[in-house]
Amino acid sequence: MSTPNLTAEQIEFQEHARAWLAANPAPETQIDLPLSQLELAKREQVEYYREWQRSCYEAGLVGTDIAKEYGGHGHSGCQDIANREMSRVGAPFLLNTVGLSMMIPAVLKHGTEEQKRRFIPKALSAEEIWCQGFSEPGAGSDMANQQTMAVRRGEGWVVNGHKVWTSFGQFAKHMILLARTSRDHKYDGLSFFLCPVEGHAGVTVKPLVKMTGELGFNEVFFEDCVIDDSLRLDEVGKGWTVAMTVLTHERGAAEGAGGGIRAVHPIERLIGLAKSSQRGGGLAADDPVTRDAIIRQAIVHEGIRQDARRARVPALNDHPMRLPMGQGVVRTEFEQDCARLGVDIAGARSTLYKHDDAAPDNGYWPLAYMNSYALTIAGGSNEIQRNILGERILGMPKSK
Amino acid sequence: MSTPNLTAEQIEFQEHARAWLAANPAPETQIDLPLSQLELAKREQVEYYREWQRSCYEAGLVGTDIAKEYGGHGHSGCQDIANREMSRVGAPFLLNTVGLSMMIPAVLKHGTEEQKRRFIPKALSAEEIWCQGFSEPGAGSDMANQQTMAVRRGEGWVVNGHKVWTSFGQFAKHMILLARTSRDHKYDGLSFFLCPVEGHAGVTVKPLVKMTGELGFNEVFFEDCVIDDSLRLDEVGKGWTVAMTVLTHERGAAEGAGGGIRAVHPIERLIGLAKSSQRGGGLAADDPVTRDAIIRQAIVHEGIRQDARRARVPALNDHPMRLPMGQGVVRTEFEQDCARLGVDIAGARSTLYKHDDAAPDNGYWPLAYMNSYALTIAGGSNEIQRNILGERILGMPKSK
Amino acid sequence: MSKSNRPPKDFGFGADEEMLRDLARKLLGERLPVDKLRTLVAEDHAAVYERHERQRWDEALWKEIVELGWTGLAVPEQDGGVGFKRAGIAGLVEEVGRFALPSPLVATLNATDVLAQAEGGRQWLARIADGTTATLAITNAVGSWELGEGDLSASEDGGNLVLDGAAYFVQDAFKADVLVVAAQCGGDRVLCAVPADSTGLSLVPDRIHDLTRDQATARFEGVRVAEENVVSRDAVGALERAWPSILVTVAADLVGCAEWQLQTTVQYAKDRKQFDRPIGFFQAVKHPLVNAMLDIDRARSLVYNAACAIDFDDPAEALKAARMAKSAASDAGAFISDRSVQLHGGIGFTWECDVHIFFKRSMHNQALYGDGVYQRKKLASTMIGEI
Amino acid sequence: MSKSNRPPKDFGFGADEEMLRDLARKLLGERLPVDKLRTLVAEDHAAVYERHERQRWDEALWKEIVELGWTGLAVPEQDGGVGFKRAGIAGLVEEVGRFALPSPLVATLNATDVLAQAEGGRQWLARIADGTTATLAITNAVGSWELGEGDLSASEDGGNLVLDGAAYFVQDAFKADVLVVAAQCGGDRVLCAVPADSTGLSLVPDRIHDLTRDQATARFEGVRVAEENVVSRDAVGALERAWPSILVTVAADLVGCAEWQLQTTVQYAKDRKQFDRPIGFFQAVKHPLVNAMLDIDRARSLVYNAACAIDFDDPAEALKAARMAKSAASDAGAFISDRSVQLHGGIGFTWECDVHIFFKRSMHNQALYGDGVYQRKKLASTMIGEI
Repeated sequence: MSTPNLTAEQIEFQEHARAWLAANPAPETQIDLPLSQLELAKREQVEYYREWQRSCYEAGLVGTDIAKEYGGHGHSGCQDIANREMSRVGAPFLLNTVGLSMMIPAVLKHGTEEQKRRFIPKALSAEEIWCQGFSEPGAGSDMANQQTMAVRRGEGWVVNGHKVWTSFGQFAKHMILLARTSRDHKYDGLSFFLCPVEGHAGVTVKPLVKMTGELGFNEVFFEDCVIDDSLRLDEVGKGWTVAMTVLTHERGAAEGAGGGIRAVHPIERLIGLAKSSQRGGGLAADDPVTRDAIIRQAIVHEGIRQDARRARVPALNDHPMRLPMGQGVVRTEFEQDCARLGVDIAGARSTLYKHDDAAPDNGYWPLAYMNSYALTIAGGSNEIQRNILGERILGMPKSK
Repeated sequence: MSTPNLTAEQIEFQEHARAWLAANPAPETQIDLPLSQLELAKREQVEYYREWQRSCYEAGLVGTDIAKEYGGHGHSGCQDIANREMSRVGAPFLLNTVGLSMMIPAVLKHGTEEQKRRFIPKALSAEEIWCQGFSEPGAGSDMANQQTMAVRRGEGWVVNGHKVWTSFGQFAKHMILLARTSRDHKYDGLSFFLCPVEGHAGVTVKPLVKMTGELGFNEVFFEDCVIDDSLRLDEVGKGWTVAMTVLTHERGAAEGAGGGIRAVHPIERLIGLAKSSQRGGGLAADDPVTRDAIIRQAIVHEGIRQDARRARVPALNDHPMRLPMGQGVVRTEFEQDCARLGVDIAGARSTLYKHDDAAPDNGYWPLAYMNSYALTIAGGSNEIQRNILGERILGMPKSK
Repeated sequence: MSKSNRPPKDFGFGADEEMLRDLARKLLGERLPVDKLRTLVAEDHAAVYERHERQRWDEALWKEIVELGWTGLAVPEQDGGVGFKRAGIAGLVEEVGRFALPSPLVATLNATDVLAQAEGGRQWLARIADGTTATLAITNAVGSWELGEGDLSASEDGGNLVLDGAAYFVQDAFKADVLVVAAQCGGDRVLCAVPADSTGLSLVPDRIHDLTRDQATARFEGVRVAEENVVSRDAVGALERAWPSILVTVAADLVGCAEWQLQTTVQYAKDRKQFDRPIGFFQAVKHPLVNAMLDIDRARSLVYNAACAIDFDDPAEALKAARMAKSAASDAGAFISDRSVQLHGGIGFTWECDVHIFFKRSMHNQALYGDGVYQRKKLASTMIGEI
Repeated sequence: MSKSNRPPKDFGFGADEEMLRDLARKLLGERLPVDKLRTLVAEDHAAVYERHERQRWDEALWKEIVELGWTGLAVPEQDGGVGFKRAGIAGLVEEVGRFALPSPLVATLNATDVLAQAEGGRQWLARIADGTTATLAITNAVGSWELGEGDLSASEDGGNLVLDGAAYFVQDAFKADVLVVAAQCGGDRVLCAVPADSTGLSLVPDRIHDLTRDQATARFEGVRVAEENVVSRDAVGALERAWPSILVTVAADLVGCAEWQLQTTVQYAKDRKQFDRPIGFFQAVKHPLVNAMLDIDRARSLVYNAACAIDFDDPAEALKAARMAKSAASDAGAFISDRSVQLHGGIGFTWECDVHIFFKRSMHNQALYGDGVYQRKKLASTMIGEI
C-alpha cells in the first residue's frame, strides 16, 4: 500500500488512524452479521454497525475532511487515508453510507447553512440513518421519469407517491427524495427534498424481499405526507441537478469507506475457493481454464485500481470524465463476474444456501452473484450507463 | 454420414454419384487456386472451376432435381445427396454459386417460362456466370434503400447507379439486379431484373481490393444501361419480394454444394494447427485453455449440423422460421470465431501472408479471419440480422 | 423399440413422442401454471430460507403422473416398463423444465438409467415402472462427479453388505423411495439399491437455493443391504454406461427452463415501456435475447442428437454428444438466466417476480454433473487426445 | 533519474514525459497523418502482397526522430543516453502506435532494454544513443517466446564466436543496424550484438500482413562475432530482466493503435447514416464501442502501472504488471480491431479504408511476445502457484 508525498498533517493523521484501529478492533459479537450492507435486515445488526461508525467518527476517521462547524474534524486530504486504513484492517463497513456519500456531498454543495448544521453532524455519527428515494416502480432506468408528486401548500409541500429499492428505508430517519413539482417539464419539473421518514405522518415503509429471499430494500409509500419548505434542497426545479451531484459522487466513491466483507481481496478469495474446490478429479486451482478465468478477473481488478490512479493524472486523460464515469459499469460487472466465477468454481456446492454448513465461504458466492444484479440494475441499469458513456464521453447520438 | 430412408431412385443416384466422383477426381493443376470462392481473381482460375462444374453438371450432380425442360436431370430429392457426396470427397467448389443458389430459385418461383428456358440451363453448366447486384455504397445494411434507378423507356428500362460487393462481377455474364423503379415507395418501389453484364453497353465492372489485398468483389457502374422489359422478373414493384426469396434461399443454402477448401472439417483443421503450434513451451494442442476454445467451436459446429437436422422435424420447432433464419448469424460467426481462434493458435506464425513458406496451412488463418467479415457484413450485417430475428421470430418491436 | 442401423434424421421423434410431449405440456399447463408454481414453492421466503421448512410439491399431481406411467418410461419393456426412446423422454423432460415441476421425476429417471445398466437391477426397475421413486447417491462431500470417488464404504457380512459413510448432494432425496448408492467394497465398487426407510440411513436436508427440488446428505451408519439389493459389482461400469442418459436428461430440463426464461423475458420486453417505448425496441435488450435464442436452439438440437445417439446404441458417440449437449445447455442456461434478471430490471430482482424460481433451478442444473468447462475438458480428452 | 522508495501516484508521468509525448503527437500529426500513412504503406496492394516489394517507411522522418534523440531514450545516462522513465517511453510509444509509425523505434527500444541488462552492452548502448538501430533476434522457427529456446548455436573459435543457424520473426530486421542475438554455446546461452552487414548473415524477408513493419528470418552461416560483441554469457538472465520493458513497449503500441481505431470508428458512427439516423444511435454500435473504450482504458492504466513498476525497480512486480498490461492490451486490441472493421460495414472491409492498416499492426502486436492467454498462463503460475 503506497502512500507517498504525504503532508505533515497527513502523516500525523495516518499514524493516529493506524494506532487507533490497532487499539480498537471491531468488537466481537454473537449477532449473525450480513454479508454486505445490502442484506441488513435486523435492528440488532443496525445497532452493531451504528455503534462502530459512531466510535470511528469520534476517533476522527469519519467526517475527517469536513469542517468543524458541520461536525467534522477539519482535516485536509485525510479521509482517503482513513478509508484506506479501515479497509486495510478489514474493519466493518460504515452503516450510514447514503448519508455519508450521497446526502452530505449534496448538502455541502446545494444546501443552506442551516441544513448543513442540522443534518451533517448526526449523519457522521450515524445517529440519524439516511435512505435514498430516487427509484420508482414505473420509472425503471429512466430516473427522470419520477411520478411522485410534491404539491405546494402554504409553507410546505404535500407528497404523494411510491418509491422502491430503498436500502436502509426501514431504519432511516430521513430520505433524500427526488419528487416531481411540475408536470410541464421532465427534468426541470423535479425538486429535491430532505424528507423525514421515521415516525413521520404519511410515510409508510414496507420491506421488499429480494430474489435471494433476503430483505434489504424497501418500498416507501407517501400519502399526503407534509414536508416543510425548509427541507427543500436548492431551488424548486433544480432536483435533477442535485441528483446528478449525488450520483456522480456515488459512482465515483466506491473506493475505500471501510470494508467489512468486501475488504477481503476478491481475487485472493477466488483463489482460496479454487484451492478448496474439486474439478475433474483434481483441485479447481490446478484446472488451467479456471486459472485463466481467475487471472482475467485479477487483471480487471488491478485495472480498476490503476484506472482510479490514472484518473488523477490529468496528462493521461484526454477526456476528464472518461475514466470516472466508466467505473460504474466496470466495477459492478467485475463484482458480478467474480461472483459468477465463484459459483462456477464451487460447482455442486454452489447449490447451498448460506445457512448450510457445507457451503463454501458461508454461502457467499451464489448470494453475491444474485445480489450483484442490484448493482447492475439499480440507479440506472448498465445498459443505460452505456448509453450515457457513448453519448457523453464518445459524443454519439442519443439512443433514447 | 447417415443416409437412411432413401427411395430407390435416391439409392441408385447415390451409387452413381459415388462412382462418378471416384472415377473423376478433380484434375490436378499448376494454377494457384484460391482459398475460397471469394478470392477468385484470375481468369485461369475461373476456367478451371467452370470446367469442373460443367463436368459435374454433365454427370448429373448439378441441377439434379431441376426439371428436364430447364436443363436439369429431373430427379427428386437427389441434389442434397449430390452435394453431400461432393463435399465428402472434398471436391472443388461449384463456381456459379450465385446462379445456382440465387438466380435459379428466384426464376423458378417468379420467372416466366421463357426466362426459365433461357437462363437456367446455361447457369447449371456454368457457361454463363451470374453475379448479384443488391448492395450499394450508400445503402449499407438497409437493403431496401436502393438508389440505383431503372426508368421506363419504351419497351425497356434505362438503368443508372452503382453497385458494390459484387462477387464474380468481373467474370459474370448476367446480374440479378435490384433497382428502384419508383421513389414514392421504399419497398414497393423496387423491381428485379436479370441484367446483362459482360459486353453490355453502359455497364462497367471495376474490381475492388479487399483489406487482405486480394480481389474478389467488384463495383459495378450503370450509366444509361438499357435493359429489355423481358428481363424483368415478376411484376414492377415486386422487387423486394423476389429479393426476399433469393436471400432466404441463400442463408439457408450454405450446406453442401461442393466444398473445395471448406470441405476440410473446420475442427479437424483447428486441431491439426494446434498440434503443429507451440504455446508456452509445449504444443498448443496440450494447452487446456486452447483445448477448451477448440471444443467450444466443435460444439458450435455440431450444433449447426444438428440445428439443420432439427429444422426438418416440425414437431421440434415451435416457430417454423426460427431455426432457418437463425443460421445466418450462427454460421457466419462460427466461421469468424474459428478463423480468429486459428490466428491465436498460430501465434507468431499468424503474422505471415499466404505466400510465405512458413505460414501454417498456407496462410489460411489470418486471411480467413479477415475475409470472414464479408460474411458478417455483406447482405445485411449481423447487427441487422439480429434485429430481424428479434422482430420476426421473437416479435419484439422494430429497432429502426 | 425398433433399432435400425442408422440414427434417423428426425432423431426418432415421431408421433408417440410428440403425443407424450404435448400431453405433458397440456397437463402441466393446466395443473402448474406459473402462479400456482409460485404459490407452491415460493409463497413464503422465510419458510424456505429461514425456517428451512421442507419444500413443497404437488403430490396429487405426482400421483397422476405416476398413473400416466412417466416413471416407467425409461424402464425397458422386458422389465415391465415402456422402454420409451430417449428422444421422447427428452421431449417430456423439456416440458418438466419449462414448468419447473417440483418432482422426483428427473431423479427417478437418472436412477432408472443406472439400474438398467446393472446386472441385478431388474426387480427395482419393475417397481419403478409401478411408481416407486428413486434417486442417485453417488457424489462425495466436495461434489465431485468423478465416477470412482465417494465417501461410502461397504463391508461384507454374511450374504449382506453393511454400508457406512455418506453420500452427498442427493437430488430430491426426500421424495425418493429408494437410493441407488455406489460404495467401495474392498477392491470393488458396488452398486446397491437402499430403501429410504432402511435402518441406519438418515437424510440430512441441504439448505439449497433451488425452490423446486430438495437435496440431502444421506448418512449411512451400519445400513444392512440384502444380497438381492446389491445390484452390481461394477458400479463404475453401470454409471459410465448410464452417464449419457443422465446428462441428456439434465440438459433437457435446462433447455425447457431456458425457453421459459426466454419467452417470459421477451414478453416483458414487449410490455414494459421506458423512454416511451417498449424496451424490446432497444438493441441492448433485443440482441441479447436473440443470442439467448440461438444458444437455446443449439442446446436443444444437441439434446435430441444425444438422445438419438443413445437410442441407437453408439456408446462413444452418445457420451460425446451428451457432453456437448450438457455443455451447450449449461452455458445457454447461464446466459438466459443472467439476462432474464437483468432485463426485467428492478422487478426481476425481487421475490415477487417469478424469474428467480427458474434462475435457481437453472443454476442448480448448470452445475449438476458438471458445467460447460468440465464437459469440454472431458471432450478434449477424446476429441484432441490426452495431454 | 531519481528513484524513491515508493512508486508515485502519477506513475512518474510528469512534465518532461508529457512534453515528449505532446511533441511526438504534434510531430507525427504533422508528418504522418493517415492519408500520408496510406500513401506510404498501402498505396499499391499488389506491390506488397504479390510482388513482395520491401515495405516503405519515411527515412527522412526517421532521421528527424533520431536527431530528437528518441533512440537514446532507453539508454542509461551513464552510457550516453537519456535514461528516460519507462512511463515517458510508454507515452511516446502510445503515439507511435496511434499513428502506426513504420520505423525501427520499437525494435530498437526492445533491443536496448536487453543490452542494458547485459554486462558487456555498454559500447552498443552508446552507439544506439547516437542513432544506431537495433532489433532482437531471439525467436525460434515456430515463434516460441520461451527465453531458453532458439535455433542458433555458437561455437568458440579463438577469442571469437561463430554463429550458425537462424533466428526467426525478427522485427524490422531490414531497418536495423545491429541484431541482438541469443545463441546456445555449450551449456551457456550467449547474447551477441551482430552488425547487420556481418559476413555470413543474411536476412530473408517474411511475407507478412502488417504494412507498417518488416519481419525477417536471419540466417547465420559461420558468422564470426568478435569478443567485444559477445555482450553477455547469460542471455536468459538479460532477457528475463528486460522482459517487462519489452512487453510494456509492445502493449503501449497496441493501446495507441487501439485508441486510433476507437476514435476513428466513433467518428464513422457519427457520420454514417442508415435508416435515417447516424449508426451511433443504435446500441448495437454504441455499446460495443463503449466496451472497447473501457477495455482500452484498462490496458492503458495497466501499461503505466507496469512502466512505473519498472522505473521503481521491483522486478517481480514489474513482470507481473507487464504481463497484465500485455494481456489487457492484446485483448483490447483484438476487440476494437474486430469492431472497427465490422462497424465500418462494407467500406471497412476494403483496401481503400484505413482501418485495415491498424487492424494488421494490432494483430501483429497481439501475438508478439505472447497473447492474452499466454500471459495469463504465466501469471497464474506466480499468482496461484505452479500446477
